[in-house]
Amino acid sequence: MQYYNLTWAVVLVPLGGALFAYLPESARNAARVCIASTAISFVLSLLVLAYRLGHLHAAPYESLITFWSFNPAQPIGGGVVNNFTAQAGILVDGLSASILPVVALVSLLVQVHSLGYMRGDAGYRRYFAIIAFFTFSMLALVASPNFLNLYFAWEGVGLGSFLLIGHWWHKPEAAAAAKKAFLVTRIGDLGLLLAIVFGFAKFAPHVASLTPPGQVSDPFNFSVLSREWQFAHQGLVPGVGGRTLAILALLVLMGAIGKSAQLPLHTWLPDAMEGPTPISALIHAATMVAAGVYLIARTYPLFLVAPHVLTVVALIGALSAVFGAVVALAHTDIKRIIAYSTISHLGLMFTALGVGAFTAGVFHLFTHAWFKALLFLAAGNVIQAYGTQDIREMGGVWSRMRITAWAMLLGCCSAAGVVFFAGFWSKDSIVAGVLRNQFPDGGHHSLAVKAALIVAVCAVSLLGALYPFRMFFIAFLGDPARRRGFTPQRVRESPPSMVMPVVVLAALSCVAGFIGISGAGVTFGNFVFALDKPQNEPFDIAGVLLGAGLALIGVAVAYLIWVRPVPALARLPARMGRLAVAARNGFHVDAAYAWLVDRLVLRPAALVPRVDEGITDAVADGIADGVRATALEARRLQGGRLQAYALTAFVGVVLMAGGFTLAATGHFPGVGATR
Amino acid sequence: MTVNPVAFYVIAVLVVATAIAVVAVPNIIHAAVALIACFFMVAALYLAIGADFLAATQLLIYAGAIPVLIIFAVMLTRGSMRREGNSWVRWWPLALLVTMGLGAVLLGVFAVSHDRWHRGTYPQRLLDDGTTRTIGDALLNRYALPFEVASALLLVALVGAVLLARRDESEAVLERSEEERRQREERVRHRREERDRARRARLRDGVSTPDEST
Amino acid sequence: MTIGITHLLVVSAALFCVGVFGLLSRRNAIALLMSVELMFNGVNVALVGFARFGYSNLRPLSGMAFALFVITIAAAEVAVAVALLLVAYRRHQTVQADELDELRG
Amino acid sequence: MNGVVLSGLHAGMSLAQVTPGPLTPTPGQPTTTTTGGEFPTLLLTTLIWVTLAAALVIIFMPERTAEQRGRIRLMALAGTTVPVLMAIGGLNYQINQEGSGGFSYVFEEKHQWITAFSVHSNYHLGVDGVSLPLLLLSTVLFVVAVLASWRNERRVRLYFVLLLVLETGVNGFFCSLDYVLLFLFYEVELVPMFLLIAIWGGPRRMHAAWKFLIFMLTSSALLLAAILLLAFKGGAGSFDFDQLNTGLHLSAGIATAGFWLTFISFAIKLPVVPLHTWLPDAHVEASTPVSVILAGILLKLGGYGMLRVVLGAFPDAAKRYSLAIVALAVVSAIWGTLAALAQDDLKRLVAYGSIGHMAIVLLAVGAQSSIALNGAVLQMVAHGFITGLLFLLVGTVYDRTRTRSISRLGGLAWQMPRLTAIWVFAGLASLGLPFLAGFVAEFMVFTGAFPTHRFATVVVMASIAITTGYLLWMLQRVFFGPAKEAYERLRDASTLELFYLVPMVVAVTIFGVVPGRIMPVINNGVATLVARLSGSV
Repeated sequence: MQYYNLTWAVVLVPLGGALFAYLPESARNAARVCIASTAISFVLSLLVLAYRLGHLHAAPYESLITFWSFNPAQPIGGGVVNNFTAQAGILVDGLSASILPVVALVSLLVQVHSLGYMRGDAGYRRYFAIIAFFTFSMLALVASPNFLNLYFAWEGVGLGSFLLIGHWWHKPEAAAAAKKAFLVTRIGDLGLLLAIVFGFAKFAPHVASLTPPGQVSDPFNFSVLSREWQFAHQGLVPGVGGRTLAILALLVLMGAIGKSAQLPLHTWLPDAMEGPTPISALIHAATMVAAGVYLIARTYPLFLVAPHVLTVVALIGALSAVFGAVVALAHTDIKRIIAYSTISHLGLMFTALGVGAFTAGVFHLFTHAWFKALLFLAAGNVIQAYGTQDIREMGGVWSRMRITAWAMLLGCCSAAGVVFFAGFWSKDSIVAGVLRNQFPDGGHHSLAVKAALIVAVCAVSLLGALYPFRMFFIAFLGDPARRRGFTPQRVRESPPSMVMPVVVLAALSCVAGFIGISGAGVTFGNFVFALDKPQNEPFDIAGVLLGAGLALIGVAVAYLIWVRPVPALARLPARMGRLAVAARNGFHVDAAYAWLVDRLVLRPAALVPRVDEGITDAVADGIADGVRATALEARRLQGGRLQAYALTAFVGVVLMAGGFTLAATGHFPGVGATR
Repeated sequence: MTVNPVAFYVIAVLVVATAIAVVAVPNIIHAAVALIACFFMVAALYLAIGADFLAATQLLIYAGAIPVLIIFAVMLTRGSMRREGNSWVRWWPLALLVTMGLGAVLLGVFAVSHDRWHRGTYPQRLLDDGTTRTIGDALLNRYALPFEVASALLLVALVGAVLLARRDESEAVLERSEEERRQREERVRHRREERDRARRARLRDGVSTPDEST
Repeated sequence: MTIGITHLLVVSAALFCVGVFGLLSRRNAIALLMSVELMFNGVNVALVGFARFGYSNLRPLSGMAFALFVITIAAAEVAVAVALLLVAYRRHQTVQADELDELRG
Repeated sequence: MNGVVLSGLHAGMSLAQVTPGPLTPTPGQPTTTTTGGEFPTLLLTTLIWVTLAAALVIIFMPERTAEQRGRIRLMALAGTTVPVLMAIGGLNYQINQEGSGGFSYVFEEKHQWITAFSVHSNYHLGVDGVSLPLLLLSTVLFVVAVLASWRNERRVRLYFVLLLVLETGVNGFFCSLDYVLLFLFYEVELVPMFLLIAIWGGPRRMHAAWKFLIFMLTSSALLLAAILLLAFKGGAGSFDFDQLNTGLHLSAGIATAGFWLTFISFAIKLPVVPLHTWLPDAHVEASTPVSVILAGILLKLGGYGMLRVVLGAFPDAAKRYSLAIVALAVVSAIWGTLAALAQDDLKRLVAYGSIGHMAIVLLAVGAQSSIALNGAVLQMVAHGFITGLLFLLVGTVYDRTRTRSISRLGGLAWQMPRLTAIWVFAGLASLGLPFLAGFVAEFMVFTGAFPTHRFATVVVMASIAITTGYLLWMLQRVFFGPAKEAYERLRDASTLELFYLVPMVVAVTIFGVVPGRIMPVINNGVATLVARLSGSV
């Protein structure tokens, strides 16, 4: 079990890399420090994974340190918990052990790629340090044993994305995009924070009552909470019923939606393309956006006892998947196409989790990491070579950047779900899961939901093949575009540091799916389970036929439109004019948000200081003026006029003499007679 | 031994009436005349209760000397005889109210005191032979020191009055100091205007006042 | 009814109050001066009354002696006051008390 | 450094072994109490008065030449450094005493003082977990303020004298365990602050200074009324906390009146909307170091008073009106953050932000649970450091550009990358990023407040989103984007600036990463309050 403590190193070594990046003299060496730290982390995470594979059915391993806590004399008073423990640590189970290497490897490859991509950048050192920090945050998130630790890492990921998207801070768009990413995801984070706080309020008294005195029991801990959720479902926790669980699950979902850029909190993701392209790869493949899906997977026991929320998860996922695919199809900016494809794929994962296909969802997270990183890094190579992001201005990549183009082709195949590529296995298990549409607790969706989900998944299967190949055909196979000041002849293959990661990722995109095939000894589904039994998705022939068939149709259609135009089909894009424009604008969600923020926040905000000046201050001033006026009036008594003084004096004389007389004769109220 | 009530009441009414006339008549000269009448009546009151020496002093000083001074003052100040120069202040009802309050308090005190101020009986000897000798005894034995102080005070006051009223020197000094004060004020005003002008100019040039403390 | 101390005190109070009213309500400084004299007389009446009706064998006629002091001081006061009045008049060309506001801070 | 101080303290303890015993006051003879069996100590007396002594010395120092002014500065620095060492030492001692301290005050000093009336007053000092962290905050911020005033050349002597007198007032307030003493220290702090704003402030300084003074005098008057009410109607015959803050049975009417008087008094100080309008004006017109003191420490007098006086003396009334308190907290949070969002002036932005942050303290006061109150103490410390840092940073920008208008600034990261890094750090700390001081505090307040006041907690949490918005938006507009020509020749952080900025950064980080060290101490102090609130004492 001590072996698992390597996970501490897995998590902390990149943080050390980030800190030590400021020691070396040259920025190049700083980058090497960061890469080395990530590499160490990756190797160690593989060791942990290997050990875990050897002990498949062992209990999850936890190691904790306490940050701050207090246990006052009276632990519980009137149902309100007075003790408090904040812990951080590591949790090693199938889920975290399998995701840790993915994060580390993607980060490692992205950093290697950045060596070339960012060459000569002014913020070279900062860039690598922040990537290392970002990696650390994501690793810590994956290895979190409790909600608090998860939230720490969650915010660390947000911070990392803020700094990386805003890496080119001198570009106003980049600065705005960084702000937007942080802000929008933080709105989701508040949901998560609220879930934590809410969960504490609901479960901490029960946890405390179960814990023997003198022992620390962390009411944020996932294992503790899993037990509690189950208890609550059975009605054993006082004050917690189905509604509470549903609210909790919805709040967690809100956090997940924000980070995973699902509708309606997706708007930050396309803007985030203002960051350097390798950063996009990092954010989209294995870190930031994956965190939301990971969160749902991690808290799946909660969702299982709140089945209605699972329906919401599935519907949001399906909606986002279709939305992402449609918008991706309309865009011409290569990075935005891939960005919207991320929304789409994450939507698929949500759908899978929502219909109870837990393994399929996590599996797609796993395979998606490879091909999405691949697409972005390859796109980065092309962008750097062509100096543009518009696919219409590229063309002819195939003949000039052979390796990159091959890699991109493989990535597109994988993304489209072409048979035997990585994406195929995971996507088809999702399709199968949606067709079966069940989750282990025996819940089920209504017929309408079921039908909607099936339609959505089918549509995404088709469109999901269409848009990557549209991009590929236009940008790579099309004729070299004629642009002023640009000679396509000078386009060369990228340097080795940028090609190598792409090749590795391409290889993984091809083969990584095979571990998901059921029947083999240690399959993904056998390994990754958060429940008490393996969640192995049976191989479903209907799903394969449907998913793979639609994918192939999509590829074929793309071919017939953009390579060998068939008039009937080739006219389609032109007919879609208005829809395409709307889609390119993200269906005006951004504008709607801008309008809402302006009306609901900015305008009232502008009003507040005016109210302060006009009313709050005016009242204060009014009181002050009143006092002042009285004082001025009183001052006239002191106007230097003798008679006024004399009058005052005599008033005093009258009052005092009268008072004394009354007092002396016992007629003054409250004063006893001294007669 | 006793005081003739009729005489007392008549005199008392006259005293109060003339006193009211002093503050009530608008013409200052008329008021001065009423004042003299009032003093006479007070003297009569003293006589009526058997204070002969006081009555004589009252006549000499109050009815004789002081009104003369006052009439001189009236004559030396132009305008004080004009009608508009003798009006009442705006808030005279307030003053009346306060005065009535004062009177009420005094009457109240008298009412609750129940005449308990008697120590002894006024000896017939004083009524027969007059009070001059006894007062003289008191002044020169028991109250010798205050008597001397009072005389010194009177002397000093009169000398002071003469000094104050002398026109030439004091006036010149006053005028000089007045002039100096005016010049000083002028200088201060000038300096302030200068500063304001400079500040306005600075603001116009877009330079805010520097924050010197940081 | 025999005339007693209270009768004199009432006269005294009446004189004093009339003086006070004059002091408070007249504008002319000379009239003020006269009002003050009325007040002095009011006090004197009381003092004499005490000497007459509150006779003490220990200190015979002290009240009248005090009244004499009051008269003396009143004389001094009037002299100084008239002198001051003249000075003020020369500086401000007025004897209106409410225009003489030199005491203003 | 801590070790040295600590060993010194231990040495002092062994030298002066006095047998602890119950307090038996003998009239006419000063008595010293040693609650908890510690050593008799002059730690707090020294801590409070040493700055005044330094001020007295400075009064007699000439300030004609630059050298002489330098000596004055050094003297002021020395005068403010000593209390820091003592506060750290005291805190360290408390941390190491964990578990044995119980519910009592430490470093107590108690002497009969005013015995002339029927109600007695003592010179009674002492600290517990509520005041010690704030004492640390205050002493540290004063050193920072002295350093930040190093370049001031205008009436140096008077300036530092006022600053040191101010410190005496503030530290005394945190240490007082007697209402008369507390009130006197509360007043002592007013005049120096008034003058500091009125003499070294911005263009509208007189207006701001008077506004500050009037609001504060109102606050004092209400406090005084409440103290008199408590002392004379409480029937304890004393102004001492020992009598008034423990088990006193006030009639409901008196308790209600006292509660509202003290609550409004400290609500002005905290400040709570709608009594807050003095704060933006005062902050904007005050010079940088004075702003730091104002936001970093003076607001904490309000928070400390809320805990110590409002909850300490009127627990039942506070429980009865907790909903009103929470409602005000909600209004303040939303109001302050929204107003901050609309500001163009950097200082105003931070000032309004402070209102939002202080609303979190108020939320804890309304929630009255152990966790929330722990969080409130920590929030005060965290906000002190973070907002102090922000004001210092605003000062650095203003020094260089002569403007604080966000719309006129832009792209400053080009010229001052190091300062930008610290700015981003401070902004992130202010918006409550984990592992920085603000988060720990906010999280605990939310956790503690949620079970009893759900809706309010949710709304205050929503205000955190607005906080994020205005801080990030400000950072974006001021520091990022293309460089502006007007600011081409700005310098980056100077050594002096780093000398006081970096320790603040370190402090914020330390409080965020290892709050566990100080938490038991705070909890010891809060436990007393909670015990009273729950009616068990």
